[in-house]
Amino acid sequence: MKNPHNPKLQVNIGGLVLKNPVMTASGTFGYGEEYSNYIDLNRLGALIVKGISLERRTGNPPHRIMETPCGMLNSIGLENVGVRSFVDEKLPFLKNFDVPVIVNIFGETVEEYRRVAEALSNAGGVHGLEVNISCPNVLKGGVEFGADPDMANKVTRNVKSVTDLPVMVKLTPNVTDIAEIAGSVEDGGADAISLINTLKGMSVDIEERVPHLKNITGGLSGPAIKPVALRMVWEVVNRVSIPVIGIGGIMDAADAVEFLIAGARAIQVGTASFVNPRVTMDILEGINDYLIKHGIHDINDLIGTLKV
Amino acid sequence: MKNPHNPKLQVNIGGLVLKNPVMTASGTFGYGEEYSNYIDLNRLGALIVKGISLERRTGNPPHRIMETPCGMLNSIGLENVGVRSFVDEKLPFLKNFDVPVIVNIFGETVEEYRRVAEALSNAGGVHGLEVNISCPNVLKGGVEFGADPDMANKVTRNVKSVTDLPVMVKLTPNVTDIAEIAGSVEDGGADAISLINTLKGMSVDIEERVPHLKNITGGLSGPAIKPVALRMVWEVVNRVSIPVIGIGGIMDAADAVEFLIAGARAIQVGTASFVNPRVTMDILEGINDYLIKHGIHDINDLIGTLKV
Amino acid sequence: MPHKNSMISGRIIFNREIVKDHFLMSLKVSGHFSSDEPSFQKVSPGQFIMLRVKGDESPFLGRPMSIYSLYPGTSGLVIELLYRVVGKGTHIISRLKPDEEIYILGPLGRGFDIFPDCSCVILIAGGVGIAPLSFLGKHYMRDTANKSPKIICYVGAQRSDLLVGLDRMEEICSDIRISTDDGSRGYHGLVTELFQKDITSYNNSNSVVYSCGPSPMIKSLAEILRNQPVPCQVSVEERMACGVGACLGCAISVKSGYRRVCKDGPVFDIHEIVWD
Amino acid sequence: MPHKNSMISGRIIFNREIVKDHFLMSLKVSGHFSSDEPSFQKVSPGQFIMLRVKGDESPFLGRPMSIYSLYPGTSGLVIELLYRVVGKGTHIISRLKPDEEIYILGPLGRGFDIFPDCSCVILIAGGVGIAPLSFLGKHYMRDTANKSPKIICYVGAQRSDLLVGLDRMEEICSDIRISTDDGSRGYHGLVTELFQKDITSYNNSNSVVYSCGPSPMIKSLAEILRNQPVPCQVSVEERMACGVGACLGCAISVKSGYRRVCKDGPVFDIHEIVWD
Ligand SMILES: Cc1cc2nc3c(=O)[nH]c(=O)nc-3n(C[C@H](O)[C@H](O)[C@H](O)COP(=O)(O)OP(=O)(O)OC[C@H]3O[C@@H](n4cnc5c(N)ncnc54)[C@H](O)[C@@H]3O)c2cc1C
Ligand SMILES: Cc1cc2nc3c(=O)[nH]c(=O)nc-3n(C[C@H](O)[C@H](O)[C@H](O)COP(=O)(O)OP(=O)(O)OC[C@H]3O[C@@H](n4cnc5c(N)ncnc54)[C@H](O)[C@@H]3O)c2cc1C
Ligand SMILES: Cc1cc2nc3c(=O)[nH]c(=O)nc-3n(C[C@H](O)[C@H](O)[C@H](O)COP(=O)(O)O)c2cc1C
Ligand SMILES: Cc1cc2nc3c(=O)[nH]c(=O)nc-3n(C[C@H](O)[C@H](O)[C@H](O)COP(=O)(O)O)c2cc1C
Ligand code: FES
Ligand code: FES
Repeated sequence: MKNPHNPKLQVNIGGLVLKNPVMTASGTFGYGEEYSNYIDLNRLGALIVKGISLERRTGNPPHRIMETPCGMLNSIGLENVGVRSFVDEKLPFLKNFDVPVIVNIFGETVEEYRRVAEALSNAGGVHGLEVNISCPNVLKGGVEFGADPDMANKVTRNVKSVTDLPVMVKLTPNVTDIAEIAGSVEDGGADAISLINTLKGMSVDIEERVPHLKNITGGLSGPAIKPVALRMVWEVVNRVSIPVIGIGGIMDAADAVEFLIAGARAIQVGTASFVNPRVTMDILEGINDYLIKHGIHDINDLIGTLKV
Repeated sequence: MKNPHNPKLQVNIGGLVLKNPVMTASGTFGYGEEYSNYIDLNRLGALIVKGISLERRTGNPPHRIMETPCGMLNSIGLENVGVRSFVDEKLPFLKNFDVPVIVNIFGETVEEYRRVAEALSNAGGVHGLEVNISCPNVLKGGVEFGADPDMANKVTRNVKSVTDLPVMVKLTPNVTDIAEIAGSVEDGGADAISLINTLKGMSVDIEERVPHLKNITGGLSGPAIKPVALRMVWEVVNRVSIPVIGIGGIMDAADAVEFLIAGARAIQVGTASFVNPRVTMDILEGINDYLIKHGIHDINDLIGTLKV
Repeated sequence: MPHKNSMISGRIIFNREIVKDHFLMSLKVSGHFSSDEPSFQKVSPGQFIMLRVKGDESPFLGRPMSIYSLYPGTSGLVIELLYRVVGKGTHIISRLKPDEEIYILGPLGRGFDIFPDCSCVILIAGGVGIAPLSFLGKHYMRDTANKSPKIICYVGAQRSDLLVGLDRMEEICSDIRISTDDGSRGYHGLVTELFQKDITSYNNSNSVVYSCGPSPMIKSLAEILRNQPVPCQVSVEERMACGVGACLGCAISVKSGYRRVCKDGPVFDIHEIVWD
Repeated sequence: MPHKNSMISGRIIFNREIVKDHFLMSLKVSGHFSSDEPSFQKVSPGQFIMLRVKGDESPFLGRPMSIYSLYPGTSGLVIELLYRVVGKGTHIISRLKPDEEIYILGPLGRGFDIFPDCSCVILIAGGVGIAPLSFLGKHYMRDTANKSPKIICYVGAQRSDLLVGLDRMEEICSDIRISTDDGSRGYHGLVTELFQKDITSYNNSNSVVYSCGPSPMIKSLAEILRNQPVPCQVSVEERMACGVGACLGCAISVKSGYRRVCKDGPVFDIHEIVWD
């Protein structure tokens, strides 16, 4: 990126300025360490780590994943080290890099969300929070927070009330009206919205006649879900005025550009990193090439330019 | 199927007895004629024709389709000849065959649904109705009937009140709680439930910066959606006691068997027919082979045998 | 469990790049045809086939390709296709090697109407649009051998090095007129302009015009011929899923409403088409 | 737009079926390694790679394969894999021809621990599980050349015609003991039973056991060795997505909780594993 004629790639996500719009999606990039040998983490727009909860979680029993047509199912069960160990053991490593670290957080109660947010805001070295509301609400009989506009709003307000960090709320696609949820999250004070999380799916082993996942169902990710993700990003962009981050099946720069044109201010790369650990760098370079080829000097001149 | 040792493939769908569980999905098999040169229609468990409305519909302007990873988007716009011409011009051809004809119906008002159902019940040569409730309700500002449990229930009751034909109601997957919709449809008197219809999606031409579909969004079908379809079939099977018909991304016999094991009493093949006009016959033979290989004498002994 | 598949396959005889990004593929048709399904025994120029790479979910849908030529080979029929690599599907197809198999569906669609009594056949080709017109031209030579009409071909391309299919056209046509967008060969400009210059020299009553090429070209040809009584048939393109008229995905807007390019076309009367 | 891809490719030297459904693939490793990423310059037996077919969405995920052998070739490193076709991915991989390229990621995971002072190395292989053990055996021959330990190998297969990798094992082992489920060759029964008969003849204090094969086999071996002090390391399998420890998809249950087969394994102390 030496060339002065290179396009400007900088984007602003609710106060958080990113050197480029390419982030890693939570749960698909571990705690950053796992990929630090494969790519230069400093080149990422932002690094989003695995979802963190108040207490350590051991996750679901195996099998946890299965391949599907153009995608995969996972039921990791939000395994993570818990916020304490994250701050003590994982965060220090990330402080060696010059990349914004965004922590994906979740809880089973509003209170849990609030306390994780608090802990991370005081930790230092955390540049933003991404609130995963596709988590089952134990008090509400396990319905996802993200499926209920009021709950989504409440979680957002509570997290915002305890942190000064930019807060992006990550939506679940398993809802009837994504724009409605987005609206109530915006009303709750979110600085940005990211979507989509995984689509709930299932697959069956016809020889054993058991589900391929021990948990029976899991989250579908990968190129298979890209059209749904793009549609939901489009619907949300048309509803809210805060920045939207596009996620879902992005495998190359062309996919990323689709989301940007549809109005996403930035994008996250998830499952693609599994099949190519360096894919984020390929996407970054591909976006740059696209802008040059089309004579676009600032990526913000591309964002939201879909002609309809 | 001469061999006496061949497994029994017959299934009963809410009073409608099918010689085998392999049906064609609405909108993917035209009016039957289009594929009659490629396969012996008499070998199908049932033939479901393109969705029929009260009046003829011209459909959406092109482009209407686009390929996506492991699937496709369509926004045909429910183009059809209308119930009158269907009965006069399309049905006679189908009467030459010994295959149950199920007509997929839709309307923009409950009254329209009711009148189409009436017209078809009196036509003769129609063996069942499949009610597509993923149609926008004009009186309710275009929300899909299928997204609202009460509306879904109301449409079902109204159709049932005017016909003696077996009525299956086809659900849209673009909802938060598919089981709830299924429950209210069962309460409405449905004889069976079929799912899923297409997932709402979108795709963008990054060179022209326009949506690939003139209609902007369209319905996603094909293997990409199979895991979502299977999960929803599973959720519905666990909720209702009427027969469930599995639809979504079925490309071969193995896919079909996944749905049967999950509890689907029969399956529908959609997009797969586009890539292979004879695929329904391949699937039928493949299911037969699977049953023989596993020593299952009656397909009903396979249905719903998922071990969890 | 063995994945059964009853599709017809074609075995690739050769598949070579003849001009930058333009490939000539020769296929031997094998597999069983059910008696009443469309058969390659009778194919009319302008008809097409759907190509699908074997045992592969990507590209997912078949790719429509006009029949460039078709003749009985030593063992079974031989089909030739002339195609340009534009995206993912054609790229993958272009990598297929001799002896590899590919699924084919066809012949599909309604081909060009033949006017046996016409004395002058005018072919207007843009890029690979020359494929079906070349097949059509050969057909006119054969069918109307006794009183064979004069066959004139206008061929347009971006640059001289992107001109394809001229060799065969020369065997067919009494006259070939070339245009290139950059003037690197023949007339400097659009092929439709070149044709327009000559138009008065043709006798509308006994001539017929056929064309195939990019939409903008067909559209300007429609303009040029608006008030001309000469019959003109064009082969158009639209994205397809089924290729057999079942999905209604390949709609094109004509005066009387929407038509299916795969079934009612791909050949249409140019004056029927509604341009947006 | 050109789809950039920075993955490392291996070029296939050969990929041939050596026993029904069992293939031996030889790969030349090309492509750039970033300095600090895992490199094939130092590989330990038991490590694996992820294979992914090029430019293809199906199969979508990489396929983990143990390194069967690795040596410097005329131009770059040569990696050999021994694999069995069980499903879609391995089927597609088995169709790759010489000179074709395939993406590879690795070397990955924690290999077998080497016990330099042990005097007796016992390898227990089930089916293609022989691959990493064969690599390990060679390693013991080389590394401890001076006071090379006795290497004994137990090899189990369903039928005699499904035995693979014996040729190389013979070069490595002083003693090979074969069992087949159907008795068509060697001991009639499970390889673990065969081993159990001999167990008393081994001196636990200076022996070490390594095993790789189907889970039921590993499980019964765990039973057999429960109260034996002899160290036993096994290479286990679980579905994988990332292969680098990031997705947590390949969890295996051990006494202390869940571990990642790709990163904390694939080699584990057999007594650590919790069977359900
Ligand atoms: C009746 C008919 C005959 C044709 N004959 C020829 C021929 O002889 N030679 C030739 O080079 N091309 C021909 N085409 C165009 C050819 O089908 C497309 O170039 C090809 O489908 C592009 O596929 P792709 O994956 O490379 O491009 P992509 O852009 O990656 O394809 C994406 C999707 O759009 C569809 N698509 C893209 N462009 C076209 C197009 N122009 N027409 C129809 N569908 C398209 C593809 O089939 C695919 O479903 C014909 C098209 C039609 C409809
Ligand atoms: C560390 C490790 C080393 C291995 N080494 C070898 C080897 O040297 N030789 C060999 O033949 N096989 C080896 N395997 C097993 C091999 O990875 C599987 O046989 C292969 O992934 C099957 O893919 P498929 O598409 O043919 O089967 P499918 O059943 O179609 O695969 C479906 C999905 O399940 C996964 N899967 C299926 N079976 C296994 C399995 N046993 N282990 C892990 N994932 C599986 C696939 O990777 C894919 O994601 C190894 C597995 C692991 C984990
Ligand atoms: C293995 C795996 C683990 C994931 N874990 C999380 C998580 O902890 N928190 C979260 O918000 N999303 C999680 N996701 C969802 C991804 O961040 C992303 O939203 C989704 O995978 C869609 O993007 P993709 O298609 O690019 O993968 C996970 C996805 C996968 C595949
Ligand atoms: C081109 C096309 C047209 C369709 N038209 C209808 C329709 O008229 N009525 C309906 O209920 N479903 C319609 N569907 C949905 C299919 O019947 C089916 O539910 C869906 O495609 C999922 O199955 P599949 O993945 O096997 O295609 C259509 C699907 C396609 C692809
Ligand atoms: S492609 Fe299906 S109707 Fe033309
Ligand atoms: S495969 Fe991703 S952690 Fe092991």
